[in-house]
Amino acid sequence: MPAIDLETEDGRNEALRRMYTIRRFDETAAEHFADGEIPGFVHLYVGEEAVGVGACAALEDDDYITSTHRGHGHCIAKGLDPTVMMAELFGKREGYCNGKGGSMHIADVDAGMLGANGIVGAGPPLGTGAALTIDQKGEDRVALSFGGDGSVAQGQFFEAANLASTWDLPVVFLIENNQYGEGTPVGEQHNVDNLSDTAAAYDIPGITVDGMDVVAVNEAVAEARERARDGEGPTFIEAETYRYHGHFEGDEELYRDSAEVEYWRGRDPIDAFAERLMDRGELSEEGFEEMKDEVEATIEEAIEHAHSSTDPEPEEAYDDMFDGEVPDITAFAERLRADGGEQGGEL
Amino acid sequence: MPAIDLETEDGRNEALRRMYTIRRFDETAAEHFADGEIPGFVHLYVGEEAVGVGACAALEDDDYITSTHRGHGHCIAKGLDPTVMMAELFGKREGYCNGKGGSMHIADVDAGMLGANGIVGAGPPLGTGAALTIDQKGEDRVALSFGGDGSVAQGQFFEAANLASTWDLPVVFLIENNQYGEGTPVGEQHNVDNLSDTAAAYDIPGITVDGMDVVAVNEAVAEARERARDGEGPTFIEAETYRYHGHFEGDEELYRDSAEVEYWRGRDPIDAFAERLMDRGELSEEGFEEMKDEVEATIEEAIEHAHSSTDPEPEEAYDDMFDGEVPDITAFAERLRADGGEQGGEL
Amino acid sequence: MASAGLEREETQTMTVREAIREALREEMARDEDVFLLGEDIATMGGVLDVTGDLYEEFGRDRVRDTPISEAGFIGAATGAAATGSRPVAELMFSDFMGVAMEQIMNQMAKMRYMFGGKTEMPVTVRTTEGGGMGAASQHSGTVHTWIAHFPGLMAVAPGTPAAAKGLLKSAIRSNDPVFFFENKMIYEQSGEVPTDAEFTIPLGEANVEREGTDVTVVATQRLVGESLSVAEELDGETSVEVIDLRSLYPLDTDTIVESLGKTGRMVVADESPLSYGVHAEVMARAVENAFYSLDAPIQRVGVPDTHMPFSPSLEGEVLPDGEDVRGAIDRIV
Amino acid sequence: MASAGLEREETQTMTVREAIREALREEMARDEDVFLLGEDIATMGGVLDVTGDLYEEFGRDRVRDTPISEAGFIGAATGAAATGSRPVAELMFSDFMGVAMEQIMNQMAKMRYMFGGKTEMPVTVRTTEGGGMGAASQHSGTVHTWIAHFPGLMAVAPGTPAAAKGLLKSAIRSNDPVFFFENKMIYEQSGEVPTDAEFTIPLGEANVEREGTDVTVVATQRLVGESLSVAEELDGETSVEVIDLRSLYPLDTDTIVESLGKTGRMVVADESPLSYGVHAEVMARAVENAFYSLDAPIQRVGVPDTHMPFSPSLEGEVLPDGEDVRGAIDRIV
Ligand SMILES: Cc1ncc(C[n+]2csc(CCOP(=O)(O)OP(=O)(O)O)c2C)c(N)n1
Ligand SMILES: Cc1ncc(C[n+]2csc(CCOP(=O)(O)OP(=O)(O)O)c2C)c(N)n1
Ligand SMILES: [Mg+2]
Ligand SMILES: [Mg+2]
Repeated sequence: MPAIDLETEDGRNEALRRMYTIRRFDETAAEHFADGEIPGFVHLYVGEEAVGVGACAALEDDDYITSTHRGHGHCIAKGLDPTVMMAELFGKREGYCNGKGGSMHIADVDAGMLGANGIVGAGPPLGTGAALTIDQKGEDRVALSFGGDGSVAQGQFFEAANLASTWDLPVVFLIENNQYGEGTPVGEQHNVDNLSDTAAAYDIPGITVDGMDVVAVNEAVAEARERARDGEGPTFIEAETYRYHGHFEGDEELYRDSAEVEYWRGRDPIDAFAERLMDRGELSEEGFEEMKDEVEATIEEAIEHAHSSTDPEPEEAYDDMFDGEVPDITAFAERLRADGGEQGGEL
Repeated sequence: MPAIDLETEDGRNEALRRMYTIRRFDETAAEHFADGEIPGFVHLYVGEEAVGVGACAALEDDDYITSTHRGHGHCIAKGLDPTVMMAELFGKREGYCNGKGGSMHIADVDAGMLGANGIVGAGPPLGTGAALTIDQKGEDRVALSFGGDGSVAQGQFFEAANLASTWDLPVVFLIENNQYGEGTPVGEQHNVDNLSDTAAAYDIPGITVDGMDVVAVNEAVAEARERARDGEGPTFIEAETYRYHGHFEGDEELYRDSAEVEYWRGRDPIDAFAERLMDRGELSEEGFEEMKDEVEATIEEAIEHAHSSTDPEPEEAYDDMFDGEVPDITAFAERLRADGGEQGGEL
Repeated sequence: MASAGLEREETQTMTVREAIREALREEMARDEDVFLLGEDIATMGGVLDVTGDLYEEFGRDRVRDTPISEAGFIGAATGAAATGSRPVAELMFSDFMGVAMEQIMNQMAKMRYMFGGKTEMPVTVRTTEGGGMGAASQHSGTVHTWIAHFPGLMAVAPGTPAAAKGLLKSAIRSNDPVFFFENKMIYEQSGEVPTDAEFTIPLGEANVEREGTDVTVVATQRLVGESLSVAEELDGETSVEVIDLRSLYPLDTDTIVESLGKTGRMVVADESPLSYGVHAEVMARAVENAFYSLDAPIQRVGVPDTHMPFSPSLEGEVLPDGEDVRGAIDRIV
Repeated sequence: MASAGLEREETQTMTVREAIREALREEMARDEDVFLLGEDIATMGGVLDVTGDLYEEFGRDRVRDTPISEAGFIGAATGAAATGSRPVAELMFSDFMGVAMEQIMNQMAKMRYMFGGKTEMPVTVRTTEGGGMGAASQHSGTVHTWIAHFPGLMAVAPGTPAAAKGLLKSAIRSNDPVFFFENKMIYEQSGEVPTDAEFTIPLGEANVEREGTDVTVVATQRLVGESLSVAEELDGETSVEVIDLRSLYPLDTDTIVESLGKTGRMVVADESPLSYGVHAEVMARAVENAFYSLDAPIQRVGVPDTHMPFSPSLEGEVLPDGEDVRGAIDRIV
């Protein structure tokens, strides 16, 4: 059973809710980043919601995903809890990674979410590895790896896709072509017309879909999932989309003009889908407002929770390096904390 | 002017001679390897001569090539001296690398030969780099990178080809599909029917030619060279060929049967080309015998020279690490050579 | 069941190569989640013949030939380990590590920590190191210091068949990523190896292979055997304690310090390039923890910051051996 | 023209970022073969704004934005260097080095040697290191020990604006591959920098930034400034000599030994993970060359073998700083 069945009215409403949750989660994160409450870098998914939600809706609950530096949307789409995510963004012990990961490394392995990833192109080998476990154990599930248009220029993406296609592993490669890798337009990173043309290098299906249309993405992924499960190997899906914000918060966006941004905003995936549901009589104006209020409450709660969460104790920095305690780390930590009296080099 | 003009009778005879020189160079190297005179590994080009010669004939003298672990054929095709090559195989100071490189690292940068290479897939980034120099300086030359079928599975090949095609750099990628990467058939390394199908990933021309036909290879490379020079970017050429020997000398060849080897030997590139020249009346039986004798003499001379060459002095091991002397290396070398009297840690 | 208990156990004489293959065989038989992947490890049995007949025994799903894609298959091993498998990857030569380094450094080594401890990473990477075969600069490197230095990875580099077997089994059973470095010149070296399928050697324990009182030689891999020969030669003249370091990370500071307490003098012999090599860390641990025991400057034996040259006359010059160990002992005893 | 001559030269106050950009600008103006390539260094001026306006000044052929392909463009830089160009590649974060490691270790570092000296390799790789920004484990690493350890590569890691400018110019002019490590927390740190376009600092020379007689602090990058502050604080109480190591390879043993001759005590402060880090080699050189000068165990300050955690409370714990340097001094003085 797909995580969210877009063939049902409830499913379609739930998809809309998820998209809107992503939107508000990220817009809110941007505010608190600007306020200095969120450390490090944040890369927002605003504008791309239809891709993550369309894709994850087609997966089943025990399928795996790998993600990217722009991972909040994938997390929420996969069903992770915005409250626990926000705590992680704030660097709190109550976050998914106990504050060790932050925005770029949110993970919930038990929920099949193998981590946001700060390295462009690193997800596909991991997704291929998850698919290898599935293949080894004869499990009935699949893996899906998200990647950006920029990631298609990474050799490790190529190696993973070649391996997966040669071994017919149950994995789907979903490329979010948001037109830029940081400030570099996709045309300056690749020579192909469509990134899905690169699928020919693995002799796997390669398709390009409208990434602003949650249904289109969903259908493509559902079909690819079917192929994967049937032992026919991977599919390369390119979803054309756009990020409304800069590459990261603080980006001056010198590389694009506002007309382009406006054009894409005019194709907003949430507005478009809400309209569609309204046209079909599956959603009323009031229903949408109510949904928005509920989402708002969820996000507010997440922020409140983040504020009331605790900072990790400094000593926790030494945990989680290995399965057990390693004497080297313990010794170094102790020595660094030793006061002036201690000499080291004891007889 | 191409290094060897296959449109002329002289050129065709020279191409035959080069192919036969490669054949005899490598067969002779095999014997001396078996005798224990050549250290390390040797990977022979026997059977693949038409590829190297057809390709390098189409290049001009100041074009660059990068090579592979199976590099002897590329060297001879590019015009390197078999005598100096053999001295290198024997680890002698008179060799191309003064004995530091051996079979896998023969190089002659001044002759445009940027090195045999022990790393599968490492040549294309270097060839792309040479093409970048050409582009930066506005020079009228090109680079050609040889690679094996196995190298197409390397991410660095992909990255280089994507970079070269995006920047329209003057480089040609020539893949020698000899059906195996070590003991693994090409079908277990890739999912595509023809390796040249992968060219679609860069939107560059990809063609498959008969690698046992020196003229076919030559024409393909000549055309690709033209494109490269005209600023139209790289071409991917797959040449279908076969190695008669094992992957390296000593390989038990458990992965293939003799019928397959016999089939390919029946398509021998040297025999076929000699026959063609004879049919055209450009070569007589006697002429071919004479050519063979001359080649034989060259190779014998190479062996004699290798035998009479000198082993490098041990201290030479410390040279050539950097442009100048580095005190760290000098100090370590001195200390290791210091006799018992010396203490180190002097006051 | 550490090797200290050796004398009480049933043993069999075998080579390092056989010991490694045996460890793989036993762990694959013991645990279905263990599988092997790498280049030419199945039909060919590995270029240096380590996996041998395991493909015939366990079949294609458990012994997988990969395309020549180290980033791809080591990355896949990482992803597989995070999802419940226990892969053992063979990286044909450690010189090829660069191809896979991104997955090693940023995924395999970091996932557990970045995720707040919420994943296991039970992956083993076996790889070959070292000069001595005339294989030239790109097939003769000793890169284990890189792995030993990088947080989140364990590194072992055994010098004897028993250590090879016991450590590889521990590596495979470990829930952490462990790199298992095989020196290619000792595959044929033989010794007594416990046959008990439950024999393992804990990661992070060095072993005193020979006791002595005048000088400590801390050695790794091929240099363990060479140092033992030197100790033999010097018997009666100088009493040499020889330690097989075995684990590079975690590093067994205690055994080193204890030995220095007896001898006060130390030689560190490892095939890494000298600058920033394994030697330096062993020295640092000694200085930090046994400074007042030191009677003479610690000496190191390794490659003097060159690559491995091809010609035997050159390779012999830079490749450390027993003679170099002996020279180093002579300088301080 | 070493920085020793600083006082005689015209200087200008500038930040480390400006000093680096100035060095690039001057060398590009001086030599047509010099060009820059990397991700988002042109239109965006670099994610950390180092290349800034150089694209506007020199145009697309001299300042090239690449696809996100570190193996591809660092490999291309290697091939370009072997054929007569003088590329300066920007690797956005040193954490991404793994992607390009094969080309670095087997091509860039080895070509000259394998070819018997018959090629030059005038390539510079600039990259950013270090924690302190909350950028978490994959964007905060300090990996310079890897490069310093690997034969055939030079590694520099300046701690001041003047060192940044002088060393980068030397790196670009060098016919050897040089890695230039920029700590991201000191881009805004300012100081006096010679304006003479011929000002350079030789690779392989450390610099005594402050003289002292009780203890030597050998520091790198951000920790140079922090150590100078500590020295200032302790003024009158303990006389601290502070050395900016600057070059990791070649390593200036002489300056370290000379300082130890005066002080007999040493702290090594570098942001590498401690095990097998830069510290250990500095200690090894001291033990090998100044053993009889040592009055106390050498202390090291670095990251205690963890990755960089995200949360500020955790990052602050493992990130070495002046307080840690002071603690180390206290332990031995
Ligand atoms: C291997 C690697 N190189 C460079 C970077 C720096 N970087 C982070 S995001 C990014 C752009 C990625 O573009 P794309 O894949 O299209 O994803 P998007 O940001 O557009 O979602 C770059 C270059 C990185 N994180 N990893
Ligand atoms: C990166 C890397 N991985 C593995 C190897 C080991 N290796 C050497 S040659 C070879 C097979 C290469 O196959 P192919 O590219 O088809 O060339 P061929 O030997 O058939 O000419 C392998 C796997 C290597 N040298 N480099
Ligand atoms: Mg993008
Ligand atoms: Mg092949």
